[in-house]
Amino acid sequence: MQVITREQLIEKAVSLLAANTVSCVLGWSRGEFDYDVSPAVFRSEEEVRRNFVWNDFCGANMSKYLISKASGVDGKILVFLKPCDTYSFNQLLTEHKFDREKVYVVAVPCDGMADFRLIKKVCGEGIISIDSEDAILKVKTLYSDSPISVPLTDVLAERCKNCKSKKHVAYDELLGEDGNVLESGRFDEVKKLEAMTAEERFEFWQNELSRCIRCNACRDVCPACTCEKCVFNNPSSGVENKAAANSFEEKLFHIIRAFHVAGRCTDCGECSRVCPQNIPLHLLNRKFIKDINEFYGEYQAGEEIGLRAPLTDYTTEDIEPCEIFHRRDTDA
Amino acid sequence: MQRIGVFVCWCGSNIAGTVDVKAVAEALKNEPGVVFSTNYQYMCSQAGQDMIKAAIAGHKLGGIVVCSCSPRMHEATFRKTASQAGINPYMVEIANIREQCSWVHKDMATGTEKAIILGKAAVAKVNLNTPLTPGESPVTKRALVIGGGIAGIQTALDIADAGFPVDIVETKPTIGGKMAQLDKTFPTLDCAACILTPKMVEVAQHENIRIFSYSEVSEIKGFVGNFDVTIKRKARYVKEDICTGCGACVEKCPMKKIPNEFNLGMDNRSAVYIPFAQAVPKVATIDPNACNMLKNGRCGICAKVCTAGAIDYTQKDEYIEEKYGAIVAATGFNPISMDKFDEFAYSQSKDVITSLEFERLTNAAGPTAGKLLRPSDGKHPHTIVFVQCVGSRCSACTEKGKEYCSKICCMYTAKHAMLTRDKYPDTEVYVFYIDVRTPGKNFDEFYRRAVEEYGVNYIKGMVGKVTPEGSKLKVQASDLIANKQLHIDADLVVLAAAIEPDKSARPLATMLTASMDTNDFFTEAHPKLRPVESPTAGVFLSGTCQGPKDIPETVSQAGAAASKVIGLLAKDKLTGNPCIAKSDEWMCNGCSSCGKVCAYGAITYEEKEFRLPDRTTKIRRVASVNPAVCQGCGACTVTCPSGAMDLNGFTTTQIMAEVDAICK
Amino acid sequence: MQMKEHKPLIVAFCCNWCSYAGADLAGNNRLNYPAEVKVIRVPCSCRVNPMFVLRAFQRGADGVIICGCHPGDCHYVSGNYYTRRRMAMLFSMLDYLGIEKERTRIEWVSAAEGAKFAATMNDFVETVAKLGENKRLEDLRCK
Amino acid sequence: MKVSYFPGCTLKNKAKVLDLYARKSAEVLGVTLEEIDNWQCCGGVFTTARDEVATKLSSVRALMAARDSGQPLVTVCSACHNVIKQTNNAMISDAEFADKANRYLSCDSPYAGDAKVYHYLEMLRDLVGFDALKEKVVNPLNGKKIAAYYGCLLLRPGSVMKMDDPENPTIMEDMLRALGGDAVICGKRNECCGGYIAMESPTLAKKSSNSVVENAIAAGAEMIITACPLCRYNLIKNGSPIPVVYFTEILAEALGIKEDIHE
Amino acid sequence: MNNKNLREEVLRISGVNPKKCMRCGKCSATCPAYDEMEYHPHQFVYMVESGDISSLLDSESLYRCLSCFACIDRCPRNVEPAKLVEAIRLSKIRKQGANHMTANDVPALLDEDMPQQAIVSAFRKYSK
Repeated sequence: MQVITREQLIEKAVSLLAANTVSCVLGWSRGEFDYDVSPAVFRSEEEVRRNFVWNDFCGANMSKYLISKASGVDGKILVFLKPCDTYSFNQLLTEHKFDREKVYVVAVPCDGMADFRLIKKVCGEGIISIDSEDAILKVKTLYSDSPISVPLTDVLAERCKNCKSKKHVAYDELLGEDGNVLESGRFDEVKKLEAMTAEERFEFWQNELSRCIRCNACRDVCPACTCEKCVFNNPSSGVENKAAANSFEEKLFHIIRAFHVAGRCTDCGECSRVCPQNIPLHLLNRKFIKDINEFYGEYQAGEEIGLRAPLTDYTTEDIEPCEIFHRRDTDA
Repeated sequence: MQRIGVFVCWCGSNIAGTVDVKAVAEALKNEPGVVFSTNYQYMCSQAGQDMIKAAIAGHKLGGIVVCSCSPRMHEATFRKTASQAGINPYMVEIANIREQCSWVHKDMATGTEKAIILGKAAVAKVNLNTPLTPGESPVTKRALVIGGGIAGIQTALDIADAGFPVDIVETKPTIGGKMAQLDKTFPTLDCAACILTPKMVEVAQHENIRIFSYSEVSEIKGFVGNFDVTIKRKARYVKEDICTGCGACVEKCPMKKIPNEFNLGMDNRSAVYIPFAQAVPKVATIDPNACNMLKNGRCGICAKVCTAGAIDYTQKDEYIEEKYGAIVAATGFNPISMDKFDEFAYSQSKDVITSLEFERLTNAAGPTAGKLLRPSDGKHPHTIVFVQCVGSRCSACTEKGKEYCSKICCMYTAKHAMLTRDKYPDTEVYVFYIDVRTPGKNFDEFYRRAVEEYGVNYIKGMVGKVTPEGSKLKVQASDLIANKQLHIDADLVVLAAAIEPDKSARPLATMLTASMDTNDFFTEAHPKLRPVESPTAGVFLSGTCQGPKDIPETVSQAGAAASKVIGLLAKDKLTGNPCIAKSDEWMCNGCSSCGKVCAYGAITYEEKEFRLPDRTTKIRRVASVNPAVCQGCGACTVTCPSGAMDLNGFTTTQIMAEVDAICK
Repeated sequence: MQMKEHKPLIVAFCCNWCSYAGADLAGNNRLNYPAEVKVIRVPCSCRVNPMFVLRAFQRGADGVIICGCHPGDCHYVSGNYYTRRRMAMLFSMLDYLGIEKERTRIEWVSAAEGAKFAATMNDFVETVAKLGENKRLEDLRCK
Repeated sequence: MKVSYFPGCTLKNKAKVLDLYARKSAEVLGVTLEEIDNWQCCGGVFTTARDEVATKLSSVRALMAARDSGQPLVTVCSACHNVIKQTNNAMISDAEFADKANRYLSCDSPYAGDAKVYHYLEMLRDLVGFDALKEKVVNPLNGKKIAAYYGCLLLRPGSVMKMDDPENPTIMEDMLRALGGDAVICGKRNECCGGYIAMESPTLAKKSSNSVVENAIAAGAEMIITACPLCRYNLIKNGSPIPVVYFTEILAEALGIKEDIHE
Repeated sequence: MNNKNLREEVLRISGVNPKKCMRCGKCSATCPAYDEMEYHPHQFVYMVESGDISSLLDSESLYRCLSCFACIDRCPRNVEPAKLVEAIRLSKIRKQGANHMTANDVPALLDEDMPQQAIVSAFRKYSK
C-alpha cells in the first residue's frame, strides 16, 4: 500500500491535463490482472480514469520511455517518477537523451514495490487478484477459498528491500513528503560473492548466466542502454550474436553490457526485474558500482545532472589494476 | 576480398637465421585474400622495393603485407613504395618478425611458427583495410598572442619578423607586463626598462603587429589553422588613435587619490592615467570606477584640457572578430596573496612588503623615486630581513601556498640584497633561506658575490614570526647551522611571495580546450619534447603561464613558441594524420561520453536532422570529429558503448581480426 | 602417463609509442621471451576495448596483457589514465565472475624498458602456464 | 535560546566570578547557559597522541550530553574549548579512536562528532551577533584602547579550531568594537603566554608574558583582555603594568551588570 | 624496547611522518620555549627520523613544550613537530616510575592564584 493513492495521482494528472500544463501522461496502465502493470501514454482524462493504475506493482521505471515519448508530443508530457526513477531521469538528461523542457515531472514517494514472483512462491499459482490494505496484500487465487494475507515487507522486491534512496533528485512537483538517501545493504550480496573462492564464483555465475536465453529484455528495459543500435545487433561490430550459442557468449554479452553502463547505471534494478530467467543481473552492475565507490570515491550516477561518469574521468593517482587484488587480499 | 601480396624479408640472416622465410611465404599463400607471396633478402633495398612495385602491378594487388622488421623502422618506407605503385599507402601492413620474433626466439621451428601467425594476423588486418586520405584544412596566416608581457612581446616580435601578422591582446592599458615593473634584472643587473622598453617600441612600430591593449579575449571557436576569436575592447573613454599621450589630462584630473596599481598601491594616480612614462600604446585611460564624469556626470575637465579632442565619455565596449591560424597563451603570473601568512605581519605593518613591492621601492620611476625608504615613515631602513619561500614549497595539506618551487625568488632576493648593500653599505641585510637554488648561467656566481663581496648575511633557517613593535619589526627566526633562535629588530621585511598563474588563465584554458595542471599552469603536450605546445593543436605556450621561469628562460621559450607558430603558419594547408577517429552518425546516440575523454577537444556535438526509411525525419544529437584536431589515440572509441566511434587504421573489426588470427 | 606440456597463448596489446617500442628494444638487445607472446600494436593503450580482451579469451588465449606508457607519460596526454580505470574495472569483474585473476595483467613499459618488457613477458607466461589451459572463458565453438 | 555549557575547572574554582559574568551577560543577550550535569574536567591540554583515549573521555561525555540535549556546546575557557573541539574532531576524523572511545563509554548511541562546539566568543559572533550585542551595550567602553590577547589555544590548530584566521584573527577585536572600545592590534596577540609551564619554569612564563605585555603597550594599549584564565594569570602574575581583564568581565561591564555580580 | 621499535611506536602514536620535513626550521623559529630546550623542534623531527630517540627520551626538552601548536600551524610541510614531542613524552612517562612530577612535588610550586587548569595540564603533561 502506497502513501499516495491512485486517486490522488489521477486527480493530479487530470488537473494538469485540464490546465493544459501537459498534453499527455506517461504512467502505469492496467493489464489483465492487478499485478500485470505496464507503461503507457494516456492522452485524455477518460483514458486516465479508466486505465491508470498506481499500486504495489508499479515497479516500471518511466524515465527511459521519455526518450521516445517526449520528443513527439506537442507541449509537455507528464511523468510520474518514484525516487529511484529520478536518478535515471537525471542520468538521461546528462546524456542529452531528451529535452527537459518537454517534461513535467511529478515526484511520487514509494514504499517499495512487490515482487510478483515472491508472491507466487507464497501463494502458489492461479492468482486472480491482489488487493492491498495497510501494507498487507490480500491475494485471491483460483485454488483457495479465502484471500491469503501476505505482508508487503515479505514480498518486497530485492531492490526495494535494499532501497538506496527515498529522495527524489529531480521533479517539478512533489506529492507528499520527500525522503532521504538511505544506508542500504545493497552491496551485501556482492560482498558475499567476493568472499567466495574463484571456483565458487565461477560455479555461481555459470549456473546463473547459462540460463540466459538472450531475450534482451534486460537491455531493452535498461535506462542506460540507449544506443541507436546495440553492438550486439550490429553486423559490422564483429561481435554480433543474437542467440544463445553457449555459455561464454552469455558471459561476454553480460560483461560487456555491464561495462557499457558502468558509471552510468543508477542501480535502478530494472534488469533483474524483467529477467524472465530470474538471473540476478543487478549483481554485475552493483559490483561495478561498489568498485567505483572503493577505487574512485563515492559516486551515484544521476544524483545531479551533468556529473562526469567515473569511467570518463581519472586522477593521476588512481589505483593500479594490480593493486586492486592486492588491496582486497590484504583486507581479507 | 582484397587481392593481397605477401613479402617476407630475410633481413640477411637477421630474420632468416631464426625464421624459415620460405616456409612463412609458403604458409601465407593459403590465407584468405592472398594471391601472391614471396621472399627476398632485403625487402627495404631498392631491388626489394622494385619487386614489390612489380608485384603490385603484375598481380593487381590491392593490399600488401610485409613481414620484416618493426613498423617503427620501415612502415613509412613501404607505404611510400605502395603509393609509388599506385595503391593507397594505408593498404600496407607490417608483420614484425624481426624485433618481436627472430631476435627474441632461438630455434627455427618456434620462430617460423610465430612468424607465420604474425603474418596471418597482418593478412587478416589488411583484408579489412580501406584506403585512407589525410584530411586537409587551410591555414589562416595570422597569429594571436594573449598577454603582452615579455613572453608575449618576444613571441609576437619573432612571428612578425618572419613575415606573419600578429595581434597582441593585453588586459592592461599598456603592454610590458611584470617586467616593466622590475628595477634591475639578474644576473647582469641591467635595468629592466632599458632592455624592455625598446622591445615595446619595436612592437608598437612593427608593421605586422597590432596591439589590442585594455582588451580581453571573450570567445574562441574553431581549431588549428582556423580559430575564430572575439576580442572585447574595453571602453577606455579615450580615442586611442587621436590621443598623443601628452599627459595634460592626467595633470589636470582632480581625482588624484586612486591607488596606483602599477606601483602596487604604494602611491596614487589620477582617474585618467597613463600607467607609466614608456607605456605602449602611450595613451590615457579613464578609470570608470574613479572618474566623476563617468559616475555622475560632473567634471569633464579632461575633455576641456585635451587639445587633441581625444576624450570620449560615450565610448562603449567594442567587440571585434578576427580569424587566426595559431594562438599563443602568454598570460603570465602574479605573486600570491599574503593573507594566509600573517605570521609575517603583512597586513599589520606597511613595512612588511613583497619582493615585487621592493622592486617598485628601488625603481627610479617608483613611488620613492628610487630611494629605499620605508613605506610607513619614509625613513631609511637600516636592517632589512628577506624571507624566502613564502608560500612556495608548501605541502598541499596545509591548504596554504603552493607545492612547487617558484624558481625566481632565490635569484631576485640575491639581487635585492646585493643592490641594497651596494647602494646603502650601512644597511644590515639578512636573507633567511631553506635552500638557495641557482641553476642558471652565472647564477651561482651572482649569489656568491652577494655573500662574499657585498656581505649579505645568508642564514639557513626560516622566519617564524614577525611582530611589529614601535617602529621596529621584531623578527624571530631560526639559524639551523648555529642551532640558535635569532631575534632581529628589523626596519623592513621583504617576503619572497610564491608566484601563481594569472587568474585569466583558467577561463582562457576552458575557451581553448587546453589542459591545465592542478595549479592552473597550462600543460604542455610533452613535458620534455614538446614544452611550448599545448596538447590542443594550434595552441602554444609562452612564459610563466606554463610554469615559473625567469626572464632568460621566458624569452627562450617565447622564441621557441614563435618558431612553432611560424612552422604552422608557413604551411598553406594542414595535412592531418588519416588514422583518426570517426563517428558513425547513424549509430551515435549523442550521449557525449566521447567528448569527455578527448584530451584535444576534437569532438563536438550538433543536432542533426535524419531522414528515416519511413520518410519521416528525426532530429538527433550526434558527435562529429574534427579531423584537424584529432590525434588518433582511440580513447573515445572505447568510451562509446554503441561502437559508433571507430578509429581509422585501427578499427574494432581490424583489431578483432588480428586477435582471431592469433588465437586461431 | 606423461602430460603434454601446456604452452599458454598470450595476447599482448602494446601502445605504439612506449610499449611497442620497448618490445622492439627487447629485440634489439636480443632478450629472450617465449614465442607464445603475440603482440598487437595499438596507437594507445586506451584503444584497447574490453571486448578485445574478452574476444581473445573466447578464442582461446590463456592470458591477455596490456602494455602502455607509464602514467604521466602518455603520448596522448591522458589515454593511459583511462586505460587504468577501465582495466581495473574489467579485471575486477572477471575475477568476480570466477576467472583466474592471474590471466589478466596491465604493465607500464616505456620505450627504454626493453629489459622490463622481456622480464614481464617471461613472468606472465610462467604465471599463466601454471594455471593451465583457459577453460572458463573459452568459446567451445571455436575449437 | 538555550545552549549547553561547559564552564571548566578554573571558572568553577579560583575564577568563579568570571563564570558569573559569562552567565549573566549571556542572559542579557537572550541566551541561557545550561550547565551540563556532572561534567568532568577536560584535562587542560589535548593529548595529540592517537592512542590516548582515557584522557579524552570527559570531553566525549560532555559532547554526548550536548548532543542528547540537541543544543550546541558552549565553553568559555580557551583550554576547555581547545580540548573539547580537538576531541570532537578526533571523533570525526580518527575512526579507530572514535571506536575505542565509544566502546569505553558503552553508550546506547555511539557518538560520531555530531555536537557543535562554540567558544563563548563564537557564540557572541555566530549565535547572538555583534550587531545585536552592540544594541545591548549600556556602558560603552568610550574608545578605550584595548588590546585583545588571544593566546595560543583559542585559535590553534587552525585546521581544527576553524574559529578565525589563526594568524590574523578579528573576533575579539570585533567584540571590543561592538562594546564601544578601540581595538588595538598587537603582533604578539597569538603567541603563547607560557601556559602551564608557569608552574615548573616561572622564568619562561615570565619572559613570554612580558613580551606580550610590552608589545601591547608599544601598540598603545591601556588594557589587555584575554580569553583564557591562565593567560590572565600569567600576564598579571608577571607584573603587567596595565590591567589584564577576562573578556567576560569587560562584557558584563559594558552590558551594565558587572556591579550586580559578586562572588 | 629497542630504538627501531621505539621509533615505530613514536611514529604510530603521533601519526607524524618526519619524512615530510624539508628542513626549513620554521618550527624552531616560531617556538616560544626554544631557549629552554636542549633539543629544538626541528631536531625532534630529524632525530626521530634518524632513530636517535634515546637522547630525546632523557631530555628535559620533553617537558618544555607548551603545546601552543605554533609549530603545527606554521609548518609549511604539515609535519606537526609538537605531536612528536607529545608522543615521545608519553613513551617516557608511561614507563613505571618515570613520571616527571608527582602530586607530592606540586604544592611547593603553587601560589594561591594559579588557575586549576595550569595544575591539571601540568599533571597531564608530566605524569601517568
